[in-house]
Amino acid sequence: MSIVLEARDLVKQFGGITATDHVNFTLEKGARHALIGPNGAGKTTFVNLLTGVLQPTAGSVVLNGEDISHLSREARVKRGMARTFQINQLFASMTPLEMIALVTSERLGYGTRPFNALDHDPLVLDGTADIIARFRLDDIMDAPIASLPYGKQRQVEIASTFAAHPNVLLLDEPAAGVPEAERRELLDIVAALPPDVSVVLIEHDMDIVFRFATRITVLVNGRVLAEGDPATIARDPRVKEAYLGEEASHA
Amino acid sequence: MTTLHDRVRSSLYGARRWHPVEFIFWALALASFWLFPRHLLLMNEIAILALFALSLDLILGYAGIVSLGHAAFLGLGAYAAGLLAKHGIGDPLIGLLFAMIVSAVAGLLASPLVVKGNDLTRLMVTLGVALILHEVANSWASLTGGADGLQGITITPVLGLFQFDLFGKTAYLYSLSVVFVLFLVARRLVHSPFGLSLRAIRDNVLRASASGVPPSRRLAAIYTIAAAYAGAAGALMAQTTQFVSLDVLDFHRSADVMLVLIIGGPGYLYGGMIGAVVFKFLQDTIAAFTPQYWMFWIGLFLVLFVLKGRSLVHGGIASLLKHFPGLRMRKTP
Amino acid sequence: MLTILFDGIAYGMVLFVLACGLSVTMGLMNFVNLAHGAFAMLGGYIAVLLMQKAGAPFLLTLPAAFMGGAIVGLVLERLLYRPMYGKTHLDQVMFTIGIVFMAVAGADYLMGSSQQIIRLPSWLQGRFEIAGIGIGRYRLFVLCVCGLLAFSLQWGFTKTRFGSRLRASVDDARVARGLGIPVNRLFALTFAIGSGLAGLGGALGIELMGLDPSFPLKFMIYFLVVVTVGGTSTITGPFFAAMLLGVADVAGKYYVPEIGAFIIYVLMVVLLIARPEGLFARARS
Amino acid sequence: MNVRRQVLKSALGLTLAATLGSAALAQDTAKVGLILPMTGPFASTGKQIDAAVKLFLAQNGNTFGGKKIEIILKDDTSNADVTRRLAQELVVNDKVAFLAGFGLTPLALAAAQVATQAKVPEIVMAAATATITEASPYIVRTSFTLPQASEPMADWALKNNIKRVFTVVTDYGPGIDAETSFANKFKAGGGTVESVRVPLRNPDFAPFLQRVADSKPDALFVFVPSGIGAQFMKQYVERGLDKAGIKLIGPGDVVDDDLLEAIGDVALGSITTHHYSAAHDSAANKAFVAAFKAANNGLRPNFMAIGGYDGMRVIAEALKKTNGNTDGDALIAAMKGMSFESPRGPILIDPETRDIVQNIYVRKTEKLNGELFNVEFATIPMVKDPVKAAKK
Repeated sequence: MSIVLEARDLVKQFGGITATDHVNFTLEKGARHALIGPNGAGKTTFVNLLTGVLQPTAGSVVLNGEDISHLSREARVKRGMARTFQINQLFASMTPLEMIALVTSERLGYGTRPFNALDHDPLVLDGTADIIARFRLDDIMDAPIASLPYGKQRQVEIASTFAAHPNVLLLDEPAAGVPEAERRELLDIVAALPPDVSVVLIEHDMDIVFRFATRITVLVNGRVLAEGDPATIARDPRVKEAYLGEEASHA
Repeated sequence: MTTLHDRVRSSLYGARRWHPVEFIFWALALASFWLFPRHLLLMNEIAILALFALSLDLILGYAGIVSLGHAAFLGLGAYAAGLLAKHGIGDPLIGLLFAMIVSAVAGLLASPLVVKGNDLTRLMVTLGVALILHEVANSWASLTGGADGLQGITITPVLGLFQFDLFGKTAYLYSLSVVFVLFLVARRLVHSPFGLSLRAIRDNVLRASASGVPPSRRLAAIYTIAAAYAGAAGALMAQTTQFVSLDVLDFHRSADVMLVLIIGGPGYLYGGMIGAVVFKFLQDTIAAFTPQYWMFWIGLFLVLFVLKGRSLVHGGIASLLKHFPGLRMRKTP
Repeated sequence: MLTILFDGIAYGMVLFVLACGLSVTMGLMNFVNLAHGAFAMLGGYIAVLLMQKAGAPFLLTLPAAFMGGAIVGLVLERLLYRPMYGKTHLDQVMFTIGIVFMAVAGADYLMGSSQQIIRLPSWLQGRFEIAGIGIGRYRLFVLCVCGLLAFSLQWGFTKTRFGSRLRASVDDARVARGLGIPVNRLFALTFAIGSGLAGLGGALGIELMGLDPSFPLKFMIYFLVVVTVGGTSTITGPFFAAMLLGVADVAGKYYVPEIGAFIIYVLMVVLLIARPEGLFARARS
Repeated sequence: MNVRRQVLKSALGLTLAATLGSAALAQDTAKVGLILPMTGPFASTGKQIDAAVKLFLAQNGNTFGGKKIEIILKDDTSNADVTRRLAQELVVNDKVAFLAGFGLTPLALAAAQVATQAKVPEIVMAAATATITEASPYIVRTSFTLPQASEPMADWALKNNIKRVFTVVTDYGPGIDAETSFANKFKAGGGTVESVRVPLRNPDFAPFLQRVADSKPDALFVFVPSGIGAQFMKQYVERGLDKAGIKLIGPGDVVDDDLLEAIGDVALGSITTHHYSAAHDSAANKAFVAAFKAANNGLRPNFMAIGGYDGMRVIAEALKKTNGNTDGDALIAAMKGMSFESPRGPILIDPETRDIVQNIYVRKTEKLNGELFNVEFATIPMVKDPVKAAKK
């Protein structure tokens, strides 16, 4: 299997604190790779480094063989890496349709065309309709995003991310904050992501992790503690101690 | 699938469709020419202010860039058009184009200062730039006439046919035409993929860049375009009055246009125009009552408006607009 | 040369007293108060009225100007400003510009549009020379008063319980509330003190800056420069910013009068580009 | 404050009367559009002129050459764009026969084109930059020009053993006019001049005055708009320039009669050249000052008031000459060469330049009966504007 995304010796320091400590990470094509670890382990920081929200102190990020460490966020999106956020980041004034049409037109490189009409372009229409159908948003596509329930907003978040047609998708706690009733639908959507898309999943919920993941990396205190397939990780005593132990003490 | 495809298309089309109210609005603007022949000069000022507010709407209403110094571009445009006319090229359309180019270049140069930074920094930087330009215009008296204003502007007839007259007939029709054309362009612009990406940046920069939108470049682009629009307003001002004074760069211009846009409501293009009508009408009425102290009343109006009246006024406009999908009012950033 | 430095520092001191209240309130409530100058103008007019109508001695008018600014600040904060805290910066800007307009027109109506003139007591008039440096008595007086004020403010801000609570609230109002600090009351008090200081600055500044109804507009930019350059979380930041501004302004006008008027604006824009968070602000992650 | 209210009330009354009466009396009235800054930093100019115009009509009746004069007062807030629109509206909608007022140079210039296009005489009652009358053939000035007032100062200074002068002027049209005309004349006479210009919105004169102090000239030549004269004078004294023996000289704006009391004793001893002083010793002036004070709660008329007063007289005399013909060209022709004895002394409207020719007086600020006045002690008779004279 080929490697689509790689982090090499990634370091991030905030003042005196090292949030990411020489992390090496590889994502294989088509993988469902879970990133787990206790609170404050540096998972979101790591994703922010991958996607360019933060600039690393040292180390590099390689996407499809290209060093993207110094590229802007949007340039990384253009190269096929998209993400969701732990807390929904949506366009409050838009409808789901508009948001998805926007991402689609950006994917097609239409964003610099000041005089095009969105509804005139078959590619935009096809792409948008495709995402709306795939994520079953047709009944809410004209409602203002701000008026939707949280679970639906989460769905829009993932759908709009997917509209960028990523080959690497980073999902930061996709089920966080979603009520139990709407959770199922959301997880079905995640499960239905096409197999050629490689997914990095940050998740706390071990049920979800073990249901989806083909590979798991455990981060503790900014360092990679362990990496392997789910069965290996589940057996690893260090993981149990560092991670599950903390879970236990929380409970 | 075809049905969804069609629904998507009609939904996207609905957002940019012309509504009858819009036709009525422009018809009224034209009809005013015959309805209020005594007030053509005032109406000309309204049209120019509306264009200036439209320019601010492009950056504030659509891209979320606050500015306390938008008069910088108005003034640049006015001086550019005025100087061109003074030095022999009196054709209004060439002057208009020249002013827009000059202001656009200035906007492009200034854009790095505003695309980064938070609201407060933007407010200060824009204010500072406008004040600097004001000082430049004041000090560079050999070019601008300094505090005495730019004299000796002669504008040739529009298209070689319509001479600017004392009644303001040509002035109003000329300004209104320019405003209308630029409005059409702006309308097209905000409903394009580019316009949508501006709203994305305004709503959420983080998500915008995660959706592949490069915020800095898009903001720089719209800032440049808005500067050109403000420059056009300045050119209209210089050409229809055949005079440019230092006042075009004054702070109160920037404050007024902000007020105008806020009155009408940002983010749906008509806000600035409605606001311009309301503002000038208020100014004229109040100034007739108490010439000395109209500033007090406009201040009171502002305070009450922000404290209470906004939801009232905008609630009214919004509920009116609810029936017109193309004119949805956007929330201010 | 040293005389210019001295003049600049005196000028900067007044600017500091005028603007420091603004910087703290801006930091505390993240509230953009463009109307700060109106409180300064109020203080100035109180001093003028007391001296002209009641024949009060100059020194007595200073505390009166402080109290006037503080009381009006307290009342306005409670009645008008408080609902504005949650609103956007844009709304706050519009709102406070409205207040400025009202203050300008109101002052014009009540006091007339001309420059106000006060007569200083004779011991504050004139100047003397020390080692070749010409020192205006009044400027020395201003320097002492404002220096003392700056010193006690810094002390109050860093050493007292009030100060530490204030600093905690500026850092993070939500956390401070959680810790049981009465942020609203703290803010009302700070606002009152800030407005009072503005009033005092307005009274002190009549001799140096003049006083007419356009005062709040004319000096708005100066205050904002002090605050944006100095940052909003300390006393020392605005203090040094005000000194810098005062000296740069005076020295610029002395040495290169041709471009003297530009210096303050250019300084501001350059500093804002270089340090958008303010010259002395702590880095925030 | 009472004055203010009264002025406001009467202004409103007049405007109202004007609009109501306009339709019925269109045939026999000649309207005068009076555009003045009634608000803002130059409101005192507006007040003085407005009061003087009213006084003239009250004293002389309002019918001249068979036409009843009607004043339409408009406030341009000293904003040139507003001036321009008001002028245009007055011409187009109110069909005024005269435009008058104009507190500042940019305001007068803003209306010039309207005057030309509409062929309506524009009577400039205050603005004082030399070039104004060249902006339109319909402009007539009844105030003064700064070179007119400044050049004689140079002569006086040279004669009185002043060799080195430092000029401090406000950086706009009139200030630059004052500086250049004075400096040229003074240098031509063998003196040396250093100059600095102060920005119009300048809060603090300290750095500029410090330069003067460091340079130790024989005299300080100053022009600032009258409103900020007081501020300037105080800082001049505070900086000890008076004690250092640096004389204060200049055109009379800085010791404006209207503000002289407020400036106080610091003004004592200033030597200025100007065309009008409330202390001018003539029967006509005494009557004028007394009447003006009586009508305005004791307000002392200043050089703005005299410009407004004589401006009205020029309008009235022109109407008499044309027998009520309000054709602009006829009126201008009637005004050219007009001369009469004003409270300020004899004046003449130069038939070539339409600018005013008048005596310039050298005055010293002194205390008379406990009040400060600019007491005239020398006269330079019938001075023409030197800038336009030099161009010929």
